[in-house]
Amino acid sequence: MINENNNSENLNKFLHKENEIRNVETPDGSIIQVDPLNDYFCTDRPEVKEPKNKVIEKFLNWARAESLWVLGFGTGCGSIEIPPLVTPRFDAYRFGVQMRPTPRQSNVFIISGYLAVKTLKRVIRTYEQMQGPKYVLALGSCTINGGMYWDSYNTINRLDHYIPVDVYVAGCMPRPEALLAGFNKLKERIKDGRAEGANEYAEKFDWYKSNQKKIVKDWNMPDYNW
Amino acid sequence: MAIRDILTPFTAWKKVFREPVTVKDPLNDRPGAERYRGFHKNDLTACIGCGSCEAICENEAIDLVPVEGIETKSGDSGLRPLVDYGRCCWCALCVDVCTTGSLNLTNEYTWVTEDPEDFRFIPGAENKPWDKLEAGWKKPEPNYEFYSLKREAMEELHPGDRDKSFIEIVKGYSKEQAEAEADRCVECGICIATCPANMGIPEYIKAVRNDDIEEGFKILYETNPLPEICGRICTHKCETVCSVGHRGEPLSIRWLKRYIADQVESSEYKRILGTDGIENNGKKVAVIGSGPAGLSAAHYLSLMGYKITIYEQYAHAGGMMRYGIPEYRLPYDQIDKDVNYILSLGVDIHYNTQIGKDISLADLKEKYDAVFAGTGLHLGRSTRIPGTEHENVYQAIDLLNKITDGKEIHVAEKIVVIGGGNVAMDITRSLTRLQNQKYGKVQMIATALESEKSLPADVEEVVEAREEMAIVNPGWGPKSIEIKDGKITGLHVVKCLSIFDEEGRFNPQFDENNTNFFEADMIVESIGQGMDISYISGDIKDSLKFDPRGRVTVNEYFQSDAPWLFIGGDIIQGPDVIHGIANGHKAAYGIDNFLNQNK
Amino acid sequence: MKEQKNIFNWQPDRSKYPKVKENGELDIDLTSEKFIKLWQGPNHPGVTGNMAIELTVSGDEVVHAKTHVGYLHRGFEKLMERRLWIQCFPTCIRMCVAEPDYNEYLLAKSAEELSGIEVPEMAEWLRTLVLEMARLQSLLRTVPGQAGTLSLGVGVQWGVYLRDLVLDLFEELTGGRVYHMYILPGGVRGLLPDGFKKRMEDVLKKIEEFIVNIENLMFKNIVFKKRTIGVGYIDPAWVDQFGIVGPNARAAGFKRDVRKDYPYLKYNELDFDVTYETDSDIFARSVVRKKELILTLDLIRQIMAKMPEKGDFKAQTPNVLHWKIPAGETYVRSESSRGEYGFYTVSDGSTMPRRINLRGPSYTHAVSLLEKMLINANLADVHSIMVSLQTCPPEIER
Amino acid sequence: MENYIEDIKLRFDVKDIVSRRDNLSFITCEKEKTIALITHMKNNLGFTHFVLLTAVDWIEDGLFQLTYILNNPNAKIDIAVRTMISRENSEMESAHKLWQQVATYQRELREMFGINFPDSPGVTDNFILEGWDDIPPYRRDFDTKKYAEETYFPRPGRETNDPAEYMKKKLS
Amino acid sequence: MDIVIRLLYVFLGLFIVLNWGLLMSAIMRKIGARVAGRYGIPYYQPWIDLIKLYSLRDSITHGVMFYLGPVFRVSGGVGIFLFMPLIFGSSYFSNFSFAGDLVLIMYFQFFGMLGMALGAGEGGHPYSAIGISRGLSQFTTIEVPMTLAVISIAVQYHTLSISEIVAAQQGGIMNWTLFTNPFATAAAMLSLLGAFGHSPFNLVKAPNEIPIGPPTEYHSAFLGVLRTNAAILHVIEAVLFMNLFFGGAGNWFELIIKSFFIYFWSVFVGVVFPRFRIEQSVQWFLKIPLLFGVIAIIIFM
Repeated sequence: MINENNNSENLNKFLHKENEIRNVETPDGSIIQVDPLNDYFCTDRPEVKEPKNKVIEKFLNWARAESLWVLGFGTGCGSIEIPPLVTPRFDAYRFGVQMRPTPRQSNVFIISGYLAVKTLKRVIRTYEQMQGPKYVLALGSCTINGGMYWDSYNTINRLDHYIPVDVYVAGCMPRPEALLAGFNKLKERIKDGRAEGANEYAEKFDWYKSNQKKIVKDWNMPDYNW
Repeated sequence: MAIRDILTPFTAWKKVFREPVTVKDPLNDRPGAERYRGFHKNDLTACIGCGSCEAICENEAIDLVPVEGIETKSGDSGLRPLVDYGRCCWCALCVDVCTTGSLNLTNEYTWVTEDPEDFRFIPGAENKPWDKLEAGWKKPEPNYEFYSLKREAMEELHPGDRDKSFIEIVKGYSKEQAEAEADRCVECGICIATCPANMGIPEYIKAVRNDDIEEGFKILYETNPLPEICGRICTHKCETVCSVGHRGEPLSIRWLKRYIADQVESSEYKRILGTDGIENNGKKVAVIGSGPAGLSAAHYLSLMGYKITIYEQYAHAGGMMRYGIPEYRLPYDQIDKDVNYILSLGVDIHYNTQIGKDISLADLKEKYDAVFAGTGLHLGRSTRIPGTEHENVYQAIDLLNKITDGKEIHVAEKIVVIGGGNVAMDITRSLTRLQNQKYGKVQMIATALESEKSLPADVEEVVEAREEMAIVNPGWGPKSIEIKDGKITGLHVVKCLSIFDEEGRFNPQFDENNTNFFEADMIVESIGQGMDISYISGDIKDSLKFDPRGRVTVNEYFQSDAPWLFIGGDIIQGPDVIHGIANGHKAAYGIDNFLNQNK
Repeated sequence: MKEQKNIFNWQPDRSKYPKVKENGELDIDLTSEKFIKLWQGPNHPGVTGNMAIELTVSGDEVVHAKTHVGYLHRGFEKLMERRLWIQCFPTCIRMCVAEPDYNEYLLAKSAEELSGIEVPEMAEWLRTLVLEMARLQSLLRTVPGQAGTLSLGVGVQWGVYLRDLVLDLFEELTGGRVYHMYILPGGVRGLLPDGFKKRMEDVLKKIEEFIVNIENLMFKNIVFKKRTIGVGYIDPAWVDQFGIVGPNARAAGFKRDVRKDYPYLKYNELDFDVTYETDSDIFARSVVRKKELILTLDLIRQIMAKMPEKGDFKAQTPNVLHWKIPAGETYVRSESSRGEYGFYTVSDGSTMPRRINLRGPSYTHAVSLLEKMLINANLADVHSIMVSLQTCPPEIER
Repeated sequence: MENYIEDIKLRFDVKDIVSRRDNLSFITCEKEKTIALITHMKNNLGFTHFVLLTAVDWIEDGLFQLTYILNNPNAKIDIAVRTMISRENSEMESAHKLWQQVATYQRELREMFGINFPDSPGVTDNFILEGWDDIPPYRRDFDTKKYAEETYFPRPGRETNDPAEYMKKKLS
Repeated sequence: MDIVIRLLYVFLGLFIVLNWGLLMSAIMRKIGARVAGRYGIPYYQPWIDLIKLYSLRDSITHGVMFYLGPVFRVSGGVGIFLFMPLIFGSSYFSNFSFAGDLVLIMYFQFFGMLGMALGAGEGGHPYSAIGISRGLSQFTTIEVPMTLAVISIAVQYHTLSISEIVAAQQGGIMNWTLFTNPFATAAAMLSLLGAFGHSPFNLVKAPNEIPIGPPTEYHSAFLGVLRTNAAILHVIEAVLFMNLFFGGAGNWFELIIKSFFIYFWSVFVGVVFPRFRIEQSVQWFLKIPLLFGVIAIIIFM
């Protein structure tokens, strides 16, 4: 857990102006305080979950690494290489990589390339719905520094500003083999205990939120499933 | 029917007995295809850092950065492409556009890392596992180019038509030709630094392409006040470093310059350049010699508002450009076009006035605020072999001078020219014309110390000389001139093995056993020119410093140790028009600085 | 809707519900709490790519549908306005990841048409080959994909494997696996590698075997028939009204095929008939696509046989770094595996295009048509109706 | 092709007729008559297939060009109808009654160019963008590069050198 | 026998059944993968998946029923197990089977489903709710032919005790219910297709449409419990059918072989057929299997 001091320090450090807490006058004349970081957002803050003791954690990490459940959410063009990956040619199931249809059951989020702002909103939401420890695999140039769409008004340039990323795979788009290499790297990282993206997200939650809110201007979501 | 529809799907089960088609070890079993567009590799020694790859990259994925161990030199920017794999899309347009062919893609495609900052690298400079790979995308062959590698052919007079007359050989580009030639430019700008005058070459080529002659003309005059002249006889060092020339023929930068200048009527000059009504600032500068350096200095100084007076020893302006270069290469009316414009800026010129004889340097110092001396190299050098004192042994520079003035000169039936430079070719070709006019045939041998490959003359000069039936037979060192009965019969030569010793000094080695004899009744020496700076004398001379080769020491603005005296052009930099122009331009700034400091 | 005569006709006729008002709107009150709103997508394994459908369901029946796109919007048309013509090529191919080659071809064709460049014969053949290969790899995914939506995953896996073999051929020929960057203005980027024809033939043989297998697995499958016959009916009257093109129109009995109607490249030298069906339901569309697959195999064999061995494959263009295309506008089209795929290109005579607009078949299929078709559909059929239209969201929003 | 153009010329005041190919011509019609023209083409001339509707921003002239491309599937020809509308308060009559899909095109044009089509169903709904508060992005005066650089944190640390400038600096 | 010993054997049996269930699911997935032309998951994958699921750090909950759902489901599965005689003639592995155990088992089959319904409903996800409503309606119709088949057997053997039914089938393969009462077997085996949730009757969790139906919101340890239960349930359902129709098992080897083939039956069909819509599958169960069930009853009435 982050203590209060740390929290406000973080806020001051990373806050963009439009996300500062401020007083707003309502139509009927009363003054209310608005905290953009928390007000339009409906889940609790994520919490840091400390790893268990070393030996057990090592074993659990091994199990986590060998059982990677990937969310079937094709966010960009890289998702065209996911079907070859899980079908006879490359058969990622051999390596413990399995596709899951719902974020609740998935541990690995493949950001397959560019993210339009509209998708980013859903990606953040989906990422937050996943259960930790969770990992993010970023495919292609677009997630690193904008790639093809570096000057587009509707795609983000750097994924690591919005969600923590574990492994990057170069390519536009990366071949399934490169993706498998990415999975190997991810496994290595998990087994080393370095893949603590979920905790990082919780620690720097305000920073991430502030970045996210800077570009996602419309936080309204339908109140049914999403 | 329904039963069949229930049963047939089960035939799929026969696949269960087949071996799976899965790739066993996908990470190692599957190299990319022969043409696969994987990661970049670059041959750093072949690359010249022209930046075409950066220009064509739609993602701004390529930066040009300095690399340790790569020096910036003429024709090589010293920069190398850095690729950002956070941007790259592996389209390989950079490979296809590469002017040297050094940049290629390999068929390696796996790069996985946890740190996104890793994905920037300089191909070739950082050891990457794929640097050694052979397979991968290379520029397709043949006939696949993003820009034409072939020059637009320049129309020239047929050798048979030109070898009797002094009519200009090169006809110049038409509009279509010029635009097509200008279109080949990749706008790298490698040429700019190589050009002594740092002309904005890509910009004026762009102006040609856009058919915006006035803009191009303005760009020319920013750095070069003699475009008509330079457009014809510039030594075009720019073309030797042109990046397009690495795989094909370099751009005809010189002809494009000429094209621009040719398109503009002399009456339009002032309007286009906006040089009407320059305010005079009341200061006066004298310029000695109306060669390229002097004219350039006069031009830029008068644009700054100085009152310029030029002292010219001959009857016409132009210096070596007029008196050293034959008319078939540089017609006199084109010299006049450039010179007249400069004179029209309010520059006074005194013809037939030699400094040191008609007026002394000290007088000039009194009368003017500053003096620029660009007197050039007008003294021919002699080989000093036995027999050179004979009357039929001439200095090329004197002959050219006389030809220009229209004086009758002695033209023998058999002539040998000693020397392999451009001047030697000029005199060779001038004399072939005269021989042709006089005898109807050519018996002309040009010989030089240098071997065929290292001839200092321009290649086209040599080629054209041969087309005009002169024999160019290089690689021989003159030994002696045979004189029988007071008449020259020929030249003994001996094979030259090397010219420079290991330390790079002039120290020719000969093979004494391999000799030759060129028949001749007239010999012309053209092995270089010397300067005559006898006009610098007395106190002034004492206040100057000289380097071992007798040249006056000047600072970067061509200011000598006598602060009012600026010296530039051939007498400082050696014979070259464009250097002279650059010197004059720079000296103009120097003079401006000097005079403003005094204020 | 077409009457089903066999005993397996369990498609209830619900076309009278919900009632339609006179102005064309549905006579239902979506705000009454009788209906559930459901979002399918964007994070949903069933939708064809990153898009969403907002469904209002009454029980299992959809009463209102709305397509939401924009999740893949990158602003290509804007980006290309600030890129050189040559730089548009790597950019434009990414507009549709399933068959990028049509983008390359159409942009190259537009540029050539506007600037009057003649393309060498060899390049025309190679372009035809690449376009047919692109269709092949796309169909290998979508033909079994129709059954894949109904959880018949085996066929999909076979198909994706064979598609991968075709991608290998692409890799050999073009240097790219998915994004080929093969067609450039003036021609293409290379000849066939050695032994390519033989390897192509090997793959084609495997695909023929696959077609037999998929015929047994899908088209003679009782459950597949029950799920698709009579479902997702497109009224032939809608074809012009909604701008339906390609296999979707052909399944409704319209023999419209750009390859035949407006022959481009070498299609007028190839011998083929337009495939069509008349039932206009999901099954008919699947059959049309299967026939297309067979036709594509045939076309590739014809191309391979008729193609010259060697020749110039690229005409010299002006220097691409500052290529100005004369001012003018044009519309060029080609037949992608989804239907008419066209580029409307405007040049203002500068080095960059003034405007490039893509007319993708999904633009009409996935928005106005899908919204119409889903009304009265069963919730379980939504996904297969969507896939049967072969929608591709990136070409809607670009 | 000529017959169709002649027919149109008889009834409508069209200009700038450009024949791009045998089967593709561009004609320009004034704003008020455009819908009438395409209605006529659809109903009487057999141009039943609507290919596309899009806009081109001629910011220099202060105009939007709307292009309706219509196709006659039987005669196999296309005619593109262009019409110029003012960039200020740009508005155009809706054509959704002729083809239902046109409503989608109009929704997009409204969002990306800011051209309004009153009466077009759902024209004000978000189509592609969400929460967009800048000028419509397809307009020429919207600078996407500047916007992207200000908004999306490009990864820092890149710098490049112009070879010409660098060499001048190094060699002089 | 001492209750403690008995319990020990029950746990031993549970352990074997659980591990066999996990292994069997891996084998089945590998076979399915083989038809598609690939290798599929490693044999040990289900164990790792379970360890991982139980060891996830986050596990958000939607309320009490969300917890109870998997618990109900497990009690359904374990409940069937507890009253199911595994090995015929073995007093150690006959668990707590008693005279009327068949009825109890039929009840437990439904119990798990209901528990799941409650928990998934609490999850709040509309897809869960849709899945549940589909699941319950399909399961109800599955039960009809199944019950008819069971009644037919009960009438045939005049008992409701599984052990006795198994005993009645001993003495040669021709004594199996499969041959003595083929219509009941057919009805039951067809309804088994629905019970195992493979195509064409898996619209309940259709991952392509309603991402995976009832367990949409279940994750981490909850999902681990559900998966553990599924492993047990698959084996135990197969064992039930083995006992009722295929002569039971005299030893563990026989049990493994027979349960494997019974489970394989649903995979065999599932791999090559797409799925029915819910009303189609309901109609289907109410047509053909029901017909068989009715015939089976009529024959033995």
